[in-house]
Amino acid sequence: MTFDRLPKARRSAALLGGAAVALALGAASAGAETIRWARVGDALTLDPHAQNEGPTHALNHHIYETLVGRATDGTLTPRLATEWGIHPDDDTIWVFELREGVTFHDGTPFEADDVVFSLERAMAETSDMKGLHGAVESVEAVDEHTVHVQMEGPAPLYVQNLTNTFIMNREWAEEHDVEEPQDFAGGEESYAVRNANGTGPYTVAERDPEVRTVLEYFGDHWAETPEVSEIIYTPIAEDATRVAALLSGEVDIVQDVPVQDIQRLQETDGITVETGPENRVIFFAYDMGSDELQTANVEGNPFADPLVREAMHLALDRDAIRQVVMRGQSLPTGVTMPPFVNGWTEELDEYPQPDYERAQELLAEAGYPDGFEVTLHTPNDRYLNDEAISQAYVGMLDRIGIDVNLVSQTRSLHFPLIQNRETDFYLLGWGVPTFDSQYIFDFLVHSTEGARGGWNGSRYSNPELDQKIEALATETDLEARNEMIAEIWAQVQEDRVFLPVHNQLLAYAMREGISLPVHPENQPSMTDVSFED
Amino acid sequence: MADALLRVEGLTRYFDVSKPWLNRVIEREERQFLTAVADVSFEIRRGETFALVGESGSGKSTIAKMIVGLLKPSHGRILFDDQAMTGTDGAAMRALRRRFQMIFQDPFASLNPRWHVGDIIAEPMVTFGLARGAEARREVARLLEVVGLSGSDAAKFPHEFSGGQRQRIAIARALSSRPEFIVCDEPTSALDVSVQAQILNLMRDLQDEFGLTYLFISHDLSVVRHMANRIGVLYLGRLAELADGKGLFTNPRHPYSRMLLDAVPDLEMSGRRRKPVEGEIPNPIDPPPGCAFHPRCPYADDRCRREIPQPVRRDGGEVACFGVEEGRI
Amino acid sequence: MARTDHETAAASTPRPPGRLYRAWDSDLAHAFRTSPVALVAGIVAVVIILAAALAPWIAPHDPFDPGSLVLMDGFTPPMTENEFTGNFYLLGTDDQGRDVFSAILYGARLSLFVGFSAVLFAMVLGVTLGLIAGYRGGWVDSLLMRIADVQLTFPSILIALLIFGVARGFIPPGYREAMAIWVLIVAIGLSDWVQYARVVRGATMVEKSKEYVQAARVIGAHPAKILARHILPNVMGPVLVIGTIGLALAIIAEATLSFLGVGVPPTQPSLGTLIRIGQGFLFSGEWWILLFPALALLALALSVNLLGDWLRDALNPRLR
Amino acid sequence: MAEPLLSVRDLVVEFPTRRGTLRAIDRISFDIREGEVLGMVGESGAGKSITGNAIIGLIEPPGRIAGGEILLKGTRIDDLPPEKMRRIRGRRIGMVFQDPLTSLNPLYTVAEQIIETIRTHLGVSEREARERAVALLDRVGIPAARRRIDDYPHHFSGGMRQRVVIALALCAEPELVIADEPTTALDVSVQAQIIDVLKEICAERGAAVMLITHDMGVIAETADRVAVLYAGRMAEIGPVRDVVQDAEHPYTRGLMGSIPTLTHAHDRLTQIPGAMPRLDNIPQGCAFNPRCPEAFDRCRVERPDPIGRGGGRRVACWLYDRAGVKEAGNG
Amino acid sequence: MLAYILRRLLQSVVVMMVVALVSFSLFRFVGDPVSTMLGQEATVADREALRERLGLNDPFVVQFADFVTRAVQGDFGISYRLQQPVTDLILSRLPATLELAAISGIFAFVLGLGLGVYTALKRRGWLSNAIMTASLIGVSLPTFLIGVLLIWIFAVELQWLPSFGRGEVVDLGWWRTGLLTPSGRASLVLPAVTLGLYQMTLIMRLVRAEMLEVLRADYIKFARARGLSDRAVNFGHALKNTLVPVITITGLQLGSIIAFAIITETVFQWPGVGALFINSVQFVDVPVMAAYLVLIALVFVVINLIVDLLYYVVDPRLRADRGAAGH
Repeated sequence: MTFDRLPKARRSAALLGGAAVALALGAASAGAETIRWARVGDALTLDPHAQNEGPTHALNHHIYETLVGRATDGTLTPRLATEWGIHPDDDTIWVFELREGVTFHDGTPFEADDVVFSLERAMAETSDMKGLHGAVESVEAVDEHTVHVQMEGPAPLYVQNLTNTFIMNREWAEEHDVEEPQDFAGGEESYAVRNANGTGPYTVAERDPEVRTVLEYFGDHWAETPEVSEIIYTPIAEDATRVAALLSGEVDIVQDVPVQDIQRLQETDGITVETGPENRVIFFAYDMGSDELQTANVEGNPFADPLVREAMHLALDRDAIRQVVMRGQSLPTGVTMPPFVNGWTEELDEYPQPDYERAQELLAEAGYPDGFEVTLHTPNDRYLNDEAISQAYVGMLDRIGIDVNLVSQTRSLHFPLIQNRETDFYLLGWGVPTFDSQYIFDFLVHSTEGARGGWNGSRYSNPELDQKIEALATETDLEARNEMIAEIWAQVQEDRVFLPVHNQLLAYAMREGISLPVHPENQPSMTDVSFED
Repeated sequence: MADALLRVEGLTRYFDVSKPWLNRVIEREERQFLTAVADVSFEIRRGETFALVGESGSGKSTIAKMIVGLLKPSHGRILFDDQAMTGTDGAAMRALRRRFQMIFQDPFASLNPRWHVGDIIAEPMVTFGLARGAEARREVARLLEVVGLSGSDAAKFPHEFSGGQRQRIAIARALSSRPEFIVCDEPTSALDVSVQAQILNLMRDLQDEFGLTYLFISHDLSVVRHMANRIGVLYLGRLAELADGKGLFTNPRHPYSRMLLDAVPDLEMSGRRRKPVEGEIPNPIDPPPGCAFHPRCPYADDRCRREIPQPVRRDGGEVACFGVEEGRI
Repeated sequence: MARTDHETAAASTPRPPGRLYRAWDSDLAHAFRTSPVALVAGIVAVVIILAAALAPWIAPHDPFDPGSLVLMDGFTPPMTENEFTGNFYLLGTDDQGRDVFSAILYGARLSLFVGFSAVLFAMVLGVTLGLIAGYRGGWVDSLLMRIADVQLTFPSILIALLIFGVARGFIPPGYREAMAIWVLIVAIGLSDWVQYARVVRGATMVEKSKEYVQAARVIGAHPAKILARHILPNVMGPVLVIGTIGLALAIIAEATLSFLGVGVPPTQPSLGTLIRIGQGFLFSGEWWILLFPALALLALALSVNLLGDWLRDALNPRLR
Repeated sequence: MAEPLLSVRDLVVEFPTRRGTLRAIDRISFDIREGEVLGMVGESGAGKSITGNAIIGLIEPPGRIAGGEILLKGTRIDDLPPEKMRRIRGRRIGMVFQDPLTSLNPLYTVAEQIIETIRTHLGVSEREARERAVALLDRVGIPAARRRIDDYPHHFSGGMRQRVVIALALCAEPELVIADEPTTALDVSVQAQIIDVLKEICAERGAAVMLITHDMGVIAETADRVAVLYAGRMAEIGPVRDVVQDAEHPYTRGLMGSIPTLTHAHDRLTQIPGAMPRLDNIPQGCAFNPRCPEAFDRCRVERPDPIGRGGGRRVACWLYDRAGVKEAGNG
Repeated sequence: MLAYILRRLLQSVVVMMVVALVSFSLFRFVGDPVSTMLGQEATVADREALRERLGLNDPFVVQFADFVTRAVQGDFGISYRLQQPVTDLILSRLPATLELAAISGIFAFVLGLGLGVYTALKRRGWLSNAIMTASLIGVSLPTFLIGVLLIWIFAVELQWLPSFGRGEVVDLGWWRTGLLTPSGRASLVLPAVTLGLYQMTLIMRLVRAEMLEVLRADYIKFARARGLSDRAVNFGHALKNTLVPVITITGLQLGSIIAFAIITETVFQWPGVGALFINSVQFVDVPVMAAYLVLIALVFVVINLIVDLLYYVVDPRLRADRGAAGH
């Protein structure tokens, strides 16, 4: 009665007749496995510099490679660069030694010039990656396998910015007229959007955006041969459908597993779930800098009062959110920083237990014995259970008398509110691709000016702190730098600039017999997949 | 004439039945007009019953609607008690409107099914401010009795009455604004004969009692014969013949009048062999040239096919026929 | 009841039957009393509507009061005590610790409010425009009907989505939340007026030519009065039928909009929002979060639809 | 006397409603002889059309024949299974309805509708059916029948359509044609044409006609015999001249008197007071008794059955009951 | 006839222009495309520069004129999100939606017609009442829930049918069809049923109501009186006359099937234009949204036109060319 629902895997249909069969055959199949991989959204483009966005990078990591990679424990790993470091004579130059014997998919050998070309391309006006390379002055190929990157000043952490900057082939790009990422105003499609020529472990066999992408193992890849030889990648937007596809055996690995389904999936025969923390912290923030709030029913700005902020912290029951909303799939935290990040300490991570009475007292002390009314903005399709978290907090605030209107909307409406400073109180998640506190300070803590403070919806402005943050960028003495980071965090925590909630746990569900470790940036690589007997 | 209550002069009405503009351009067609009423003149004297007879498409209902103001004439004038009704507006028109009323053909459609009978009857008097409240209720009860119903019927809905009773209600409504002139558009054609007799008798009685003037429209010659003092015969929007009641039936002049009389079945069973009527009424959008009746007329000659005959006085009436004019018939 | 005797006595003496009795004795009422489907649907609809209307008085909890929610109560199964708090809930709780039973009552209340208001809005707009178009005819009619055509070009869901977008642009940020429900009503209503307008226009054109309207025109009654007093009552039959079914459709439309991410605030979930939320728990084991609201919606929409269906047949004299 | 073509015996037709069962036809009996024209008159609601529908077995449910029998040439047809009855309809009994505008399917040409009917009943070839159809249309007076036959109904005027309807009713050569108000919807000048065509063509083919109408004039001119119905009951039946000129039933008399005539103008018309009772409110005894100027006690209690009056006349009135209390009238 | 078509075409152009204007002016309110197009590291200046490049700072009239000028040439610009020409995107997604819409349309029409006729002919039967009641379930639950429930039953529990996607597809020129492979056909079943259920109910009810009306028409009675068989009366006469009004409504339904596909496609991850639209809404991909709305309007206009022409074919009364006037 079972219908043949697996013909998609054309090339290895026999293997996919059923997982059990494949497993029974044992390791004989290693190196010739097809993985059907589903997640919520597709890569937006194959052009590696056009979109600075997680799912896009995740797919492109299979096709293109970066100079350095990020291991599942958050550390840097060599990829196209075998060694890197700051030039011993000039702390404004980064030196990269490149891997030898690497070829692009079209057979062209990989050379330093390709790195120069790619970094320059990533810095182009139409590139979405240029923010990560703002401190680069020039790139130079010293020899075939050495590249020097000249920075505007000392940039001790620059290498951290390179984990998602992919290396393209100059000739291929020139041949297809894609020397720069696509300009939307141009009106023509760029060749690189649907075609790729990387050095990655897989080549693109078939690409139907948002429908299905088939990747095949690139036989000339420099690294060890992975167990997965073919990847069929399918985005499935609906949570229920995505889970259903795994339950019905139509896919092998599901990323973005809804938290409420994790336990049930774990209990389901033939399915395993792997979880791990994501390098992303979820927090609330409030406008503490303005004189007046836009949505409050009281004059002045209650959030400017430290007592109110403290009361709000005391009202947040992180354990309950973890327990109920996140079904245990979160790490509650007291700091707006994931544990992977440089600067994280256990002390900072500690969080207070809720104390509603004290919170109410504080509010009364601050002059709001009856509380006040304010609007909380939350996205409903960006983070794990984002809407439910906000909703739960609304209930908690209600208990201390703060009457919150919850506005829940899609990300494209939510984020502009923060960027344009149109919200008093909001939920935001912050990933830290550089794994360093500076990234957080730059965007969230520094006063809004120039390239810094773009996401500082708190309107927090502390000139002293701003100076320290700026100094971080050029401080090459790592110890001194870490001390500064600790100082800044101490101030941020004291001023309660943010109301941290938790770090998300990521969950990958897969059919039994497969293992895939969770990647902190949610960019799993199918080369990491292993099949067990 | 002094005693004319209503005068109609050169009344004409056409309807635009053209296809949409684009069709006309592409199919190269002219605008099309349907002439429902063409150059009709007559007068109705105070206290008389004037009848218009004709078959479907003859324009009799269109004339009725123009007289009561439901349609605007394309040309011509209507004078009610020497006051022009076209172009009059406001208070003067209101005062005029009170003085005439209309009774319709279908007693099932002419009463609003959602209204109480009392409200239906009271509507004209309330609209014209003649009575309201308790006074109106008393008046309604009186009117109901006048038309042979019971005062308590005011609380009922129309669907609780038979066709004849409904027509009585419609008559009561018509009387409620105390009009002088009532246009009766086929008032009995939807009724059974026995009920028709009741209604016709009632209308006669009311006419005597209130000194009413009737314009009586019908296709039924025997009813017209029974009711009318004078009769106008319409054919395709034009008056074919105008005669007093007796004259038309004893001595019809126009060939169409004769034909109509012939078509009435012979209830007396006199054994009279009727002349079979030829043909059907032409399409009014595309009427025949000349006298519209010529294709069916046994006396038609070339002139009839070319020219449109104008009414000519004959025996106190008027006839629009070249045959009669020329003495051929 | 003690009054029965008195009533029998009164009934034995002939007197004009009262309005109530006439309504009870009317063909429509009789048809209703003798149709099992209509009867059951009617009872179900009345029970749900009453329960929803009386939610603040009969619901054990107020799910719209976030302060009263205890997060730790979340995911309590039906008829069971919560493992942490020991609280008991008839139909269990959802992910926020909301009592599902109360949430259904309040949600149904909101859904019905949105549904009724949207239908009313569509009805008033559609009937008014339909009356005007049908009565005036000519260019007014052409214009209105062309607008209706354009509107029909857009499916209702899209229209509602677009109206939502516009509203977001026009309403100042501070008022958006308060206005959300009204925007929803307008969005659903605006996407729905055309069918009322079309039906009323057609019926008005028929009624307009009827003689009772001509009789009113003969005495010079004002067109507005003719439309309101004469024509309107006579075109309301089909309007009510569409309205009934429209109510069911509006409730479903609200649920669908909620699925598409626009709708009522999540802190005040409608029946549709509850289902949208519950849908996420289809595979997680917390079946009650989806099942009960879905059953409530099904019962409500089905009974209203059945009533509308029955009314359509009952009001059609040709099907008697 | 030869066996009648159609014989209706004590026909009862009932319509169940929630307020009780309505008797639309209450014990009506009459015969139609071969080739004769039987007129059936009565006011609306008297049961004329229902009688016609009962004969061809097309009473709308939930209405049903609740009693009596209908015999076609001695064979009962009221209890035939639907399929057998279908073979009689159109083939042996044709039917003409009132409104020619709605009697024809607007989506089919005249040819399609006639040929379909002919072939349903007469197993002839398409070509022959078409020839017959053309001939028939020609006969009923459609000019240029061969050309017009492929037109759609809306291409014809009302009078022409009624001719088409007559052709359709006659195309399988039935023995009886039931014409239900065939001229009511037509103009005066066309009415006579249609009646003439119907009468002539039936006479030619020897088909009997049951002519249902409310128009006494049409009956007087067309029918051989006439039956007068009142409130679902037979009031009077007899040769047309007798009934029209010398009605015996007080209702018939009142009816005749209430018709205005062309020949002389009366000041007032004779009128029957009141209105025909609704079917749910038929008085006890003679249905006509509340309106009858000559009613006496028996009329209010006992229902009169038609009483033979000689010469083929029967009258349902106690005035003519020889055994009755009061000897009256010209009996 | 020609004039008729021309008039409809003129009307259609007006409708399309209005739709374009309305949809275009609405996009300003769905969100800010720029913020979703740039990564989180982008600065205010970056956003402003992109805004300028995209012409979002131009006056509305200029933007609209530009949009219309390019739209009539079939150029809807580049998708902000997927960076491909919108026209290509839509064309590549359209076959999936059209196949889904067509199949569910056929499903809805055939079943709706059959059940409608059945319930009309057997008006008082218990089965008819059961069908009537059961069919209402289809309109008493939101489409998305029906879709999810079908997935749960037929894909997860029974594992008879796929839960998502189109299965294996075959390229026929630019048309990518799933109808030619077994998996493609199997994949079509659940979405088509989900999408068609609502329309099926509507069509069934419409057919039933119209059929009941027609069955009471004089010409049906006359057809029976002529002794035509039940089959000929019910199907030859009644059904054909029923179809005339049904065609119009069904045509409009087909249009809304395409629109309602938004939800079905989302639930079943069906790679059609509806899913594309919803993803675009989230991303404020204005060019795709605009093109989609114009496409929907176009589909409606075309369907309307076809329906009108069909009407012409079916109903001889509308073919005035042979003119009643002459006779």
